[in-house]
Parts: sequence; structure tokens; C-alpha cells
Amino acid sequence: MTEPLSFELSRPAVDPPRLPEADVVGPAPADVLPRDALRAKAPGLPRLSEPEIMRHYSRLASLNYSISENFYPLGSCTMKYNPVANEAAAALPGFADLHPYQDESTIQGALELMWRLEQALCAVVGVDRATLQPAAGAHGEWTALRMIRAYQHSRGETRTEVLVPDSAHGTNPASAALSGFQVVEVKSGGDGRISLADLESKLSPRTSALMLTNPNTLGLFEREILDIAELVHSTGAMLYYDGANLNAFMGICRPGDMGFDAVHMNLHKTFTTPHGGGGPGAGPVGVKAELVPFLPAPTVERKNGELTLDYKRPQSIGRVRSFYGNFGMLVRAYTYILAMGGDGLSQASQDAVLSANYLRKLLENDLEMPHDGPCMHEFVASAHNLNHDGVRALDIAKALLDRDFYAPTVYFPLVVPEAIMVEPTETESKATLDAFAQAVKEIVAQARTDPQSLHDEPKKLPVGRLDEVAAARRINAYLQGQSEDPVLRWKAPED
Amino acid sequence: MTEPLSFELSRPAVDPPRLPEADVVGPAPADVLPRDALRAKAPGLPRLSEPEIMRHYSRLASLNYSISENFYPLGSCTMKYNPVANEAAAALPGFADLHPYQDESTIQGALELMWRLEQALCAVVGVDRATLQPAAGAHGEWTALRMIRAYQHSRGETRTEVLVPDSAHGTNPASAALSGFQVVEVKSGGDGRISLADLESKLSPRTSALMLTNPNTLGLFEREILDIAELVHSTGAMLYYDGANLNAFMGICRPGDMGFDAVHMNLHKTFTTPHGGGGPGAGPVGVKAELVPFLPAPTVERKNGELTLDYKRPQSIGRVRSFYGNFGMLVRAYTYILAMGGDGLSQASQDAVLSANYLRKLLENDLEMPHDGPCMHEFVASAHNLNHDGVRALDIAKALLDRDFYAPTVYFPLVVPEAIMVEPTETESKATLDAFAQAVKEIVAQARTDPQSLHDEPKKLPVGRLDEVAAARRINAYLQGQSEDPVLRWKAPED
Amino acid sequence: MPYLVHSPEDRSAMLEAVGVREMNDLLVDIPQSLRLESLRLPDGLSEFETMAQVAALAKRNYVYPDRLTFRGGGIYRRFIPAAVAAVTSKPEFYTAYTPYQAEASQGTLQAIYEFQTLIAELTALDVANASLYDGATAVAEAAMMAYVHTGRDEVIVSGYVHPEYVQVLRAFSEGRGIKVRKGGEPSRKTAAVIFQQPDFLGLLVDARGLTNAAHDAGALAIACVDPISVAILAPPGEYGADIAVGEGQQLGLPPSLGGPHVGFIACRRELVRKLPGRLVGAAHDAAGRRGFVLALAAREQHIRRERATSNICTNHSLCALAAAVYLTYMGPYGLRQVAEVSFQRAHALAERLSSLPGWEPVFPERQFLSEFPIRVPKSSSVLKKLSRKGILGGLDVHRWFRELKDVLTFTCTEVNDPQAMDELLAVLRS
Amino acid sequence: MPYLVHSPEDRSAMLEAVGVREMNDLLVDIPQSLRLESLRLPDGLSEFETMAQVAALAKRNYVYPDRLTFRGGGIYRRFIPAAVAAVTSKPEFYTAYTPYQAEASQGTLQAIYEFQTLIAELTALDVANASLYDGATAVAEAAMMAYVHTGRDEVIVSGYVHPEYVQVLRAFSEGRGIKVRKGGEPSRKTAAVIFQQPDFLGLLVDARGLTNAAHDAGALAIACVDPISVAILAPPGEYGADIAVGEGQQLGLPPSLGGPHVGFIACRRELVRKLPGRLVGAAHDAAGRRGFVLALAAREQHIRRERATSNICTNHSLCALAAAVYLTYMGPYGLRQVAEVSFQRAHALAERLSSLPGWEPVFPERQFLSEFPIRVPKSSSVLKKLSRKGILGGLDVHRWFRELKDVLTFTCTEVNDPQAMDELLAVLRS
Ligand SMILES: Cc1ncc(COP(=O)(O)O)c(C=O)c1O
Ligand SMILES: Cc1ncc(COP(=O)(O)O)c(C=O)c1O
Repeated sequence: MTEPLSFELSRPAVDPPRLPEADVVGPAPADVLPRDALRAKAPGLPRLSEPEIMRHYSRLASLNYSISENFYPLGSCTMKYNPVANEAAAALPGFADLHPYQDESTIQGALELMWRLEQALCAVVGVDRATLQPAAGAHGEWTALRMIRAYQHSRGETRTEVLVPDSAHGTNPASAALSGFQVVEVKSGGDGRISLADLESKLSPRTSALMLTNPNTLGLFEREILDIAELVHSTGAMLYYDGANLNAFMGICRPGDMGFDAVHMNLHKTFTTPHGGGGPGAGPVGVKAELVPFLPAPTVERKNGELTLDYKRPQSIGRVRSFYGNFGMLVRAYTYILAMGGDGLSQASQDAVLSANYLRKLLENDLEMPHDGPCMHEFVASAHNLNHDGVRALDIAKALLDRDFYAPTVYFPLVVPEAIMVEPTETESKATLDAFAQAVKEIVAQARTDPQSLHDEPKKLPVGRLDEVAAARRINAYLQGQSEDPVLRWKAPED
Repeated sequence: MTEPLSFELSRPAVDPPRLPEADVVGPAPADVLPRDALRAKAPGLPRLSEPEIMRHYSRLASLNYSISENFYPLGSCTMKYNPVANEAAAALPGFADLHPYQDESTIQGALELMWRLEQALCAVVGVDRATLQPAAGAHGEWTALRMIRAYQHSRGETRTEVLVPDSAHGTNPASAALSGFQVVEVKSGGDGRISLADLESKLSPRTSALMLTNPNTLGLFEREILDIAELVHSTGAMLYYDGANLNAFMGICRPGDMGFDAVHMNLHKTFTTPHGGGGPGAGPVGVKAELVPFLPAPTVERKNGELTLDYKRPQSIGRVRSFYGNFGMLVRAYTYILAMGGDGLSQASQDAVLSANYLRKLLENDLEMPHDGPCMHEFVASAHNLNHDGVRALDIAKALLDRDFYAPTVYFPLVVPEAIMVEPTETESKATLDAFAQAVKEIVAQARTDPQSLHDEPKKLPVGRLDEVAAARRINAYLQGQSEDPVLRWKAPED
Repeated sequence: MPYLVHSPEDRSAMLEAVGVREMNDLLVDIPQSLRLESLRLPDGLSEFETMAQVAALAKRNYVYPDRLTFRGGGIYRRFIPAAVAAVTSKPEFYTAYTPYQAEASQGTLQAIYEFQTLIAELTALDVANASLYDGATAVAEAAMMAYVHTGRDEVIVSGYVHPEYVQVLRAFSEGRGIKVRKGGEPSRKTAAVIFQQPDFLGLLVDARGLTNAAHDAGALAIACVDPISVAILAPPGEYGADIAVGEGQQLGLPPSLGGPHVGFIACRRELVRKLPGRLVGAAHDAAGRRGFVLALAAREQHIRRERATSNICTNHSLCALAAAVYLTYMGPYGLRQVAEVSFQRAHALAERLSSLPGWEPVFPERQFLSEFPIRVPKSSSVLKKLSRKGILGGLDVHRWFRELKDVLTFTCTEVNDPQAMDELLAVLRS
Repeated sequence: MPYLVHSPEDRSAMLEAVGVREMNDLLVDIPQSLRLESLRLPDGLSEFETMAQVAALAKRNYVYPDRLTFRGGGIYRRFIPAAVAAVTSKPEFYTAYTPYQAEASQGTLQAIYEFQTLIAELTALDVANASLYDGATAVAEAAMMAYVHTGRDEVIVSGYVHPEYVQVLRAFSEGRGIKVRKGGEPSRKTAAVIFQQPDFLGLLVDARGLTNAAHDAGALAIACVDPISVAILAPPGEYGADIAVGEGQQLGLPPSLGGPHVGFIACRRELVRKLPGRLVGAAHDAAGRRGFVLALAAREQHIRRERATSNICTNHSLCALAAAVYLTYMGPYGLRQVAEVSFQRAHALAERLSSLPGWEPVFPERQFLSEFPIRVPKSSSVLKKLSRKGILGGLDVHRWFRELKDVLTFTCTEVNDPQAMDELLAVLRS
């Protein structure tokens, strides 16, 4: 069952909702505003009754897979259980109804929460201070690079290059470019880890920073991280940690101790704030002492008991977002940390690693494992071994959907052909992992016996594989003015 | 996809949830309680982690049809949209966290709400006072009969019979019997309405009351209601209104004006409190002046501005439920009434009647319509015309499930063979009614061309038709001690 | 208007299709003399104004913090996991009807089946039903079962059973012509002996003895139990009671001024056919898949009509679902910890309160779990004093029991932290 | 431990299956020198204690009632239909990830597609994206688009644009080496003219004039608009602006101390390839069924990497969903009524405030909608006085604009009923 668009369900004469009346004597807009300041054509919003609207969105919801109902082994995304208590906490009127421009004296509780969260995050990653402003991981990467750049400027250095491993997530090079850096790619070695030789050859006085995630996107811990740090620092460059993989080692080790100078964290991965179908998240950035002066303003400071927002930060890179970040997400993450505690977070990472290795073991004879284990919290397999049957990673992904599982991340990282990146997280039971492995085994068997049939999956979902190529062609036609169908939005037939 | 039972997912050593510790010095139960007062064997509750529990219930939820996603034309049940605002209102801490034994001075807002709701309900049905204590319609029926009996006792009368039409809902005779009355059935005439002749013949000095719903369960308005009332009252008996069908005429007419002495209302039908998969509901009973002294205690009274609970009611039938009824449901119903207002409620009933007649019209050539229209808020069709194809009302019902519609009520009322009782309510759009009619037409066509295939439906649901007969046999075997499988509960294999 | 879907165009199109000119043509069966102009109710409000008015009413109630609530009497403040509301607020559950169409209602049916099993496990009896309205009507329904089963028309209420439950029992019994006796020895006329464990005052009764006495007289033993207490205390099944009933509010439901909550009832195999209300059982489809269905419907009003075991139709499914989620969250050890923490705190509190001048335990020889009676100098002034400090003190039971003048029952659960007790005592000492 | 699923048995079974003796065997790649004993964090708490601590923090904040909140500055109290949270709290929406697997994500994809259409309709532009973080970053992203599109490296910020938006714009621009000029005439060096309508003070700007001036210089016109205001005011598309951006908080999201909310961006057809972030488009399957997919991904970081139009990955989908529900609930007439009620009340309030001794309008010659600046005798004491009575008075804009000493901007929406205004004035007069 698919669902029509709200615009298609709309009917011209449906009553608008009951709303308050003005109940004051005052002019209407048309009385006082110049004609040409007024809107000419009413916006084409749908007109529906509340019961129709609620059913519409209820049906849309039922078309989604989600952690609430499905195993979601999406590598690099840490799709773990989102505690319902977090949602209750964020909904408290004492948080949800606060105006950002209230006097500080009236939001001491909120500032205290931000203060404690910053402390906790610093303790987990081993840094001195953190900013909670960035709205997501990529935003945090860029914020960190801005700080590194400002720091180097302050020391009269102009470093123009940022090194990024070939296995890095796309946001890394993009964030570097956005901050005005040249991106220099560092190669991975045969063992899936960064090649020290290549790194050394790319390092230079121009190098501002090396962006690294550890374990890397192959789920492998960079064994030589201390040598890497030494190398990088010896050239006066800084080391940046992409925290997307932090779930691998909370309580086991810390980026700060590894030598990282700046670290972003994805609260919507490691700290269970929900992904929301694509956000909102939160990407706080923690930094070592030398970068603290450059943190975005305001920071939260404790001055004799009172908490205040400190805007007077002469060396700050300024603001990276309005107000104080995604506060509602900070509440959720803090609630989670309180409930888990240091003991819980440590066990969570250990379970995440154990589950990944267990699942990897179950699948090692069915899919190619390009690198030796043990892995950390995720692993990357390859469907390369099935190519001669004409079966690709994408086919495995779609076949899994028909078996009530969401698909792993596929074709990332780019360094592995036909990559299938699996991250089970600590909140999936052994029974679920066993069932998933069983499903993969069946699909691989099917690939051997009847590869063609895999190309027709998924069959059980509201729609089959969608023709993105045809869609792209139609979009191009529109963008080139050869068609009036925008494809990227609904348009009323009569328009 | 079906879902295992929580007991089947359970694993022996899963950690119990973190809970507060006592943090006091005090004895443990075993220290002070006699051995034989202690539990010998721990209860076999499942042991699961929160993520597993939440996924379990999320998956169970996805196995349900509900108004939120499906048209639910269940005759006599008034499955209308449940406003989300009602839920928000009932969840307000100022209501949800009140202890029933708080001092009256601390619950004035709650008492005010009950007072206003009583007033509003009285205005809708045309009576003098009402009790909010009954938990559901059947409970209200029984409460009303207790009052009628007490009233008649107080006048030295002993009336032992209650008249109930053959088309009445099963709770009517059951409630009468529970209150110690003999049940005397009154026949419906050919026009589907109560036969005055038969009524007259059954009325006697023994008659305590006639239980009637109007429109009756066939969706037909009892045209001769005034004569019926006259007849009943002339024998000194009372007239009871089963309010399940109140949605037919709010603002159009009132049971009180028709001559009914007592009226129950199903807040979970007419006033949009959710059905909850089978409750909780609320079944307030409104009464005319002469029955007021017999209302259950306590009632809410206004004494110089202050609201109080009045327990000193010498003639009261006593208590029918602990505390003050399903307060949370009263909050929802009051919220609904505020939002709708008199104008909204009147329009609601008119739309309900219009929709029923419209749908009836769409189907009149496909199903048998045993009685002439117009109908009120619902109508009863019959699949009798398909019997020669070996197709029964049940088959139509199951086939509708495969088309994403819940089924109408079938085989009720008993006076219509192969009854299909359809109540669309005012909150279903014309488009939905058209789609439903289309589905029925297709099914009827299928019944003509391929009746056998209908017996195999539903095919698209998590389970096909379940063998209730075999289940009943297994239950009997258990109850007769011939088997140790209770069927009515899960039992651990090893037990 | 809110919650209405038809546009004026829709309405006229539908009227036309039906073949009438106006709405009134569809209301011809209603005598003119009955027709109303309109309802004597104000016009509707916007959602914003509606919620503002309702919220204003809520604000006019005083909410005692859970940790400072020491009053029980059948309704208790306990920790409610967020998981409970997260499940019961799913529209697929709360906007479904009684699961008449099994194939499209497996979610509700399986949840009820799990609830039935959980209650059977808690009470250590064979079978439990899908739910009843509340603890009071559950007691009454159990008495009706005994009346029908034994053919005897007297029930004995033994000891301090919740007074409101007894009132409801009387109302039910009156209809059926059953005599309700307070105390006394069961005889050949006795259908059932009904007791509450722990009783209304929180004190333990000799459930085993009462059960045996009932059985010796050929009567049934009906135990009304606190569902948390049986994590510690012997459950009805262990001492041979025939029917167990109780109030399920403590299993994940907020007090909500007394409702909606959930009554539960469980019984021995021999009595199952007499059970009131819905029962869900396991069944299979043609493909052998297990599913769940409404079972033994022949007991019920929609089939048996005036000969039904009860008139109950709509029951309290959603509250039963809440209880199922709560019990599944707790598991056997969590539930036991909740009961033990309450026990230890209550005993600590009892000791501290007894040390206050003029405060003395009532029935000191009897044991209790998490609620206990204590005699105080002047109950009304004690409670006022506490209330002024935002503390909901013990329940004054004198209003129901003449002999218990100035007796308050205090209760403690896992929400009453030791600091809360300190605050309580500080106020009392002041 | 909370939220962990493995039992000790599970763990040992899994270790055995992997073929190692203990957990440490899986952590061999981590240098010993880096291994921690434990985290310097307290142990975890029960949910009950966790929520008690969090609630205690919430209680330490003062919540001004919505009706007594007259402060805006980019975040506004408005009526939020219960329908919004009822939809966004559905786990199927909030626990899903970015819809990479289209067939299993149609709910999210279609909702985003509807959001894109709604924003395009509101702004009267061709195409809108799936969402951005907030209004501030939306302004910055728009400037980046102009920079890339025109190849020019200067943007002009015209008039009173939200100061925090400008700060964020500066931070973004610095990285790219873009000069941000306050005011002045656009020239051949100008990539874009950025203005806010209504501006930060609530006053209307000559959007048409600014747009034409920009175009005359070959620059783009970027309009930052209030999404409610366009129900009354000419939308960017009607006066020819090239890019429209804004903050969507007013579309069904609570203030929440400033986030999470949602930034929106829409543009003319010619600029679509430069859009940052996600775009959803319609596509069809082999059976001809329509579905929705992520489109034009070649603009994005995961494909284009350092040459992407932006680095944004996770955006604000769930907030976009809230906005979609809000706009669908309102429809064109509901939205207009919200805007008009706010307009009329704000004008009534402005008049009443101007009548106060020493209070005078700033820029009296300029029009406003629902927010306006007014000069008061002494802003700090005015605000203190109001706050003491639980009223959140206007925003003191002097902290950003030296020239606006003692100027407060007051705002009015449908939640500020006339009685609330009376209370406001009563306090001010007292
Ligand atoms: C390795 C890695 N780095 C960075 C990011 C970007 O984080 P966000 O999507 O929160 O911007 C992600 C998330 O997709 C990631 O997996
Ligand atoms: C006609 C009629 N009467 C009475 C009832 C009983 O109401 P309740 O289920 O609330 O006890 C119903 C509801 O099923 C009904 O349809």
C-alpha cells in the first residue's frame, strides 16, 4: 500500500482549523501595508481535516523501517536503541518552553545541564573543554578546523593543507574544503590502516591537520596511532578526531590520550539521541587546552556558583550556529549518560565490539572479509566474491529488506569494492544477530543458485526498486528547461 | 511476520532493570515474616532488556489495524477519530498525578471538570443529573437498572421483569439479569422496529423497565417512540436508553424529550475517548429528577462556590466502582466537548447520518438491504444474497481485511441473517467511503465468479483464518483435565 | 469544525447521491415535536483555547510530589518506566477496538494473552482473564462466580477489606439477592470467604487459615491481593485459594484520581467456565502459524445474553497492556526489588513514626509490608500540618471504621527516598 | 545495565564463537599504554533517579507562560497543534536514519518531499531542499551558493539582519575567503545582497528594491524570511529573489532554548545544482508505482567529497516533518489567520505601548507585522519589573546595536490574548 501526497488528498473547500480570533481593534494588513508588499497568490498548501492528516502521517510512518521495529546494521551510523526516557526528559516544559533570550538567572538549570554534559563528554574523550554549538558531525568537523586554523594563525603560521585518508567519510574532505583548505589524500595500506610511509610523504610545513577516525571506517583500530600522532605533531600540524566511531571504545581508551587535539562527537550516534530520519543531531567538539581560547562563543562558565554564558572571548572563531546548539538533543544525551554512568558506557562499547566480532565470525565464510580481525565496533565485508554471479552489494542490501532487516551501509568506504559495512551496536541481541546472519547466508545461497531473482528484490515492500536513473534524467530535463515537471516537488496539475 | 511471545524471547540471566536501593536500615522480609507467608516459587515473568521489550511491543503494534491507519466501520461501536489533544489533556500532571484520597480542597479543578462534564452530558441527552462512576456502557446499564429498581422499591412496588427487544445488544439482557430481573424479549416488526402490539402484550404490572436503544441496532429510528414511552409509563414502568447509538442525533433530538427516564452514554463511542483495544471506556448514566436520589454516591455538588463530593445520599444505590469512575476518560471527553461545542456536536451527528446513508446508497445493489431507509448513523445489510454461492458475511469481512479495511460488525443484530452492520462515523472522508464501497463491490463480484477464493482470505495478514474450533476443543480438553496445555496462557515447556 | 472531514461540497455531493435535497430529508423518522433547534452548549473553541481552559483546570489541583506522598489506601505512587507510556500511546494499540477480527488484531490479542499469562504467574493460579474494570468490581465478579458455582447465596467478607470494594460488592450482590456478611465463620450456606492480603490497613492476614476454613465449609476462598506484594508473599495459588482478584494500578498506571486502572481475576482450572469477561487463547491457521483469538465466548453476553457469566463487554485492555509492559520491564527480580525496597522503607518509617510522642502502632502484633496503621494524637491537625508543607500524609481510616479513631495508614514505596522521610519527620517534630 | 541486551551467558557464548577467551583478546590492537581502567564518571542510575535528577534541573529554570511572552528575536511562542508531536513522536519516524534504502524509507522520503513542496509554495520559488540546521546556517549556505554561482567573493548584508545569523555568516565566509560587507551599494564584485524580511527589529524592508539593485549589479538576491509572514507579505518568488532562506521554528516547534529547529532554503531552477544538503525526488518502480528517492546526490559530500556544495550530511529531517504537519494542519487560510491575528494584536499593542509616558516608536515611518521596536525610558528596569510579575518583556537589542539604546522589540502572536496585554500594561503603568 502506498499513500497519496497530502496535496493529492486536499479538497478546495475543507474548513480551515479553528484558531483564536484577534479580539482587538486593530488594522488588517491590507489597510496599512502597500499593495506591492502584499502576497498576490495564496500558497498552495493542502486543505485537509485533522483526522485525514493524522491518518496520512500514520500511514507514512508505517512505510518506514526503523530501529523501533527493525535491526538497522547501518555501518558508521551507530543505530542503537533510543531510550524513551530521553524523549520524556527533552519534553519537560522546564526545557522545551525556554526562550533562548531569557535572562541567565532564569535558565540556571539548563546551563547546569550544558555544563555537566560538557564535563562528561570531556571525560569520555579526554580533552579539556568542549563546545556544544555544532548541530551535527560535519558541522563539528568544520568548527574544529576553523579553530585549528585560528590557532595556527595566532601563531603566525599559514598552513593550507588538510590530510584526509582515502577511507574517510565524505564530510571530512568537504569540511576541510569549506574551511578553505586544500585536501590531500592519504592512502590506506594493505592492512586497511593508514600507510605511515604515505602519511610521511604527504606531511609538510603546509599541513594544518590530519583528520582521522579511529577505529577507521573499516572498523580497524589504527595500531600505530601513537606514531601517527608523533609524526603529525612533529611537523607542527594538529590531529583531528572524527568521533563517528567513538562507540568503539568508551571507557577503553580516549582520543585525547592518543594525541588528538580536537574531537567531534555525534550525540546522535554514540549518545542515543534519535536520528529522526536524518536529524536533528548534535556534534559537540572537544579540544585540548591550546585550542580552548578559540572555542565558539558563548561558552558556559561557572562563576562563584552562578553559571553564565561567556561572550567575551577575543580569540573565538565566533558563532557557528544561532543560540546554543541543539539544546533538546543535549538534554537527551545528558539523560542517557546519567543512566548509563561510566560503568554502563564502558560495557556498552565492549558489547558493541563483541557483537561486531561475533557477527563477522558468523559471516566470514559467506562474504569476503578483505581485512583480518579482530574488528572494533563494526566491520566491512565485500560482495566481491559474488560478482561473477552478477550479484552486487546492492542486491544483498535489497534482499535483506525483504527479510525485515534494514541494510548495512554499502559502497562505503570507497577503498573496498562492493563494500558491505555492518555495525550491529550493543543494543541488538544475540538472537537478532543470529537471525541476520542466517538471512545473509540464505541470500548468498540464493545468489549462487538463482542470482537473477535477487535483482527483483525487494518484493514485499510498498514499492520495488525505484529507477533513480530515469528520475535523474527527468530532473535534468527540468533543470535545463526542457520540461516543466520539477520532479523535486509536487506541482498542481492545473498549474 | 508474527512475533514470538515475550516469554519465548526471555533469557535466564538477563540483568534486571536498575532500580532504587532501599538506602535505609530495616529488616528484609525474610527476617521478620513467617516462612509460610513467603512466596515459595518466583513468578515466571519474562527477563528481557528494555530495547528488546520496546521492539517486541512495537512489532505487536504493527500487527493491529486501528482507526489511526484504517477505516474501521464496526457497526454499533462508533469508531471515530480520537483527537490527539484529548490524550495531551489527560496526561497533564495536574490530572494524572492526583491521588483519589486527596482533600477536596486540593482537587477543585478536577471536581469542576466533572461538574461541567455532567452538565454538558445532561444537556446533550436531556436529563437532570448524571453519575460518572460507571466504567463502561454495560456497567452503566446495570447501574441504571439498580436505580430504577431502588426507585420502584421506594414506592413499595416490586417489579420483576425487564423488557428487551430481540435486536438489543447482549449487554442489555445480561445487565438486566445481573440486577435480578427476568428478561422478557420484545419482537421487532417487519419494518425492523419494535412491534407495539408485541410490546403491549408483554407489558404488565410486573414490568420494571423497557431497555431501548434509538436508533435501534438496525440503525432505524423508532418512529413511534412517543407512543412507546406513553405505553410503558402508563403501566408505571420506566424507559431506559442504551446510549450506544447517541452519535446519531446529538443536537437533533434528545432521549430525555422522548420520555426516557435513564440514559447511559458511552464516552468511548460518542465522545471520542479511545477504545484501547477493548477499553478503558466510561459509561455515565443520566437520569430524570425522580431517579436523582438514587444516584451512586458520591455525587459532585456545588456549595457556595466550593465543589464537594456528597456521600450523604440516604437513598443512593451505593457505589458501583471504586473512587469516582475512569477520571482520565472524563478528562478526554470533556476536552472533546469543549472543542466541538454545541455547534460541532450537532454537525457531527448530521455528518454521521449523511455518511451512513451515502454508503448505504453505494452498496444497495450489491448487498441485501433488509429494511427501507433512510437510516440514521449506521445501517445493517445482509450477505444473504450471496449464500447460494456459499459466501457468508464472515467471508466478506475477511476479504475486506485483505483490502486494508477493518470489517463491519457481522452476525449482529441477531434478527438479521448474515448481518453486516456498517457505521462509518462522521470522521471518515467521502473518498474513504467510496474506496470502501468499491472494495465491497469487488468482493461481491468475486463471490459470484470465484466464491472459493474468498474462503482463503485474508491472505495478506500476519496470520490467515485461525481455527477457533480446534482451539475450543483443546481448551475443553484442558478444562476436563485431559490435557495439560491451558491454551489460554503460555506455559514454560519444562513446567 | 474540529475533527469533521466533510467540506460543504462533499456534503451536497453526498446528499445528491443519496437522492435527497437536504439533511432534514434523512431525519424524517424523527417526530417533529422532538426536533431541537440546537444544543444548550457554548460553541466550540480552537484547540489552543480548549487546551488553555483544560490546563487552567489542571492548575487548580494541587499535585503532591510522588516522593512526598505517603498515602495509599489502594492507589499508590510508584516508579513508572517511560517504556509503559511509550507503548500504550501507540495509536495502533489505543485506537483499536476489542479484537473481533483476529487476523487484523494480533497485536492486541497477543498482548492480552501475555497479560493473562503474567497474572496467572503472579497469582500462581491456572488461568486469568483479559481484565476487569477495577479491583472493586473484580471482587464483586469473583463473588458472583462463587454464587453460581456453589449455588449458595451468602458471601463472607473477612477482616479489613477495602471499604469501597465492599460497597461495590454489596451493590452487585443486592441485585442477585446475595447476602454479604462481615466476618464470622463460613457455613454450609457460604458461597465464598473473601479476604484481602495485605488488608486495607496494610496488615497481613492468615490467608492460609482463611482458605482452609472456607474449604472446610465447602466454600470458595477469594483472595484480593496486591500484585506487587506477591513478589514477596505466598500467592493465592500457593495456599490453595480458588480465585485471586486485585487492582492493577501499581503495575505502571498513574493515580489519575482513581482511574482508569485495571482489575484482574485468576482462578483454578475448574472455575474457568465461570470467569467473567474476555479470554484470549492460542489458535493456528491453515499454514500452521500460531495466532491468538477470543476464546470461550459462549460465557459472554453477546452469545449467552441473560445467561452470561457477566455483562462486561468493554473492559480495560489498554491498562492491561500497561501492566504487561510494566511486569515485563521489571521481570521477577525487578518486581521483587520494588517490593523489598518498599518493605524496608516502610518498616524504617514505622519505627521512626512510633518514636514520636503520642504515636503508637495499631495491632503491633501483626506484620505488614509497605503500608501500616498508626494511631496519632489528632489525625486532622497532623494531616493539615503536613499538607501545608506539601506532604500528603497517611490516610485517615476513621471515616470508614469507627473503631479506628485517629488512625492513619502510611505507605512507602521506592519513590519515597530516605530524605523524603526525613522531611516528613522534621515537619511532624516541628 | 540500562539499554544493554547481552546476558553474561550471551557474552561468553559469543566470545567462544569468536574463538577468544576474553574481551581483551578483541582489543589487542589498542596499545596497552592507552588502555583505561575506567571512565572518570559516576556509575549509572536507575531510570527513576535519572529522571528525578533531570527534572530537578528543569525545575531550576523559570518558564514564562506563552501568553505572557512578548519576546521574539527569531524564536516565538505560537500555538502548536497536538497533531505535530503526535506525528514526530512516532518511532517509525524518529528512530529511522537518513533514507538511504528508499524502498524501506518511503515514509520519511514522502514526508520530506511534501516539506520541500510546502516550502517552495510558501516562498513561491521553484525548489526547496530537505532542510538545514537553522536560519543562521541557511543564510550562510545561501551565501556560499552565490559565491560559487557568481564567482564573486563579497556579500552585502543589508539592514537589520539577525545579528547571530550575520555572525555565523562571517564564520562560514572567513573559511572561504568571502568578504561580508554591512550595507552599501552592490557592485560588480558583489555575489549577493542578503536582507531579512521583516528585519530583525520586525520592520519591513523594500525587498523588491533590494532585489532589483542586486540584479542590476549582476548579484543574487537572498531573502531571509519569516515563514509565517509570507502568508501576508509578498514571498521572495513574487519579487524575484533568487534564494529564500529562513528559520522554521515557528512552524510547530517549541522554543527549547533555541534548538533543535529547522533551516529552510529554496531557490530558482537555475540554482538547484548549487543547493546544499539532501533533495528528495519522485521516481517509479518497474511496476510503475510512484515512490521517492534521494536525488541529485552528485552535489553532496558522500559523492563529491571536497568539491561538494556543502559538507552537510545529517540535517534536520524530524523538524522538517514537524513543519510539514504544522503547515498541513493550518492550510492556506489557517496560516493566514495566524499571521493576521498576530498582526492585529501587535499593532494594538504598539499603539497602547506608545501611549505610555516616555515610550516612543523607533522608525515610526516603517511598517511592521507582529514584532516592533520601541524606545523606553530605561530598558533594564522595565524588563526587571515585568519579569518580577512573570512577564517576559521585549528584547533589548542594544546588546547588538549601539545606536539602539533602550530599544526593546515586542512581539505578539495568537497566544498573547488581549487579557495578557492588559496585564502587561497594568504592570508597566504600576
Ligand atoms: C565516519 C563519519 N564521519 C562523519 C559523519 C558526519 O556526521 P553527521 O552526519 O552528523 O554530520 C558521519 C555520519 O554519517 C560518519 O559516519
Ligand atoms: C448497542 C450497545 N449497547 C451496549 C454496549 C455495551 O457498551 P460497553 O462495551 O461500553 O460496555 C455496546 C457496545 O459494544 C453497544 O454497541
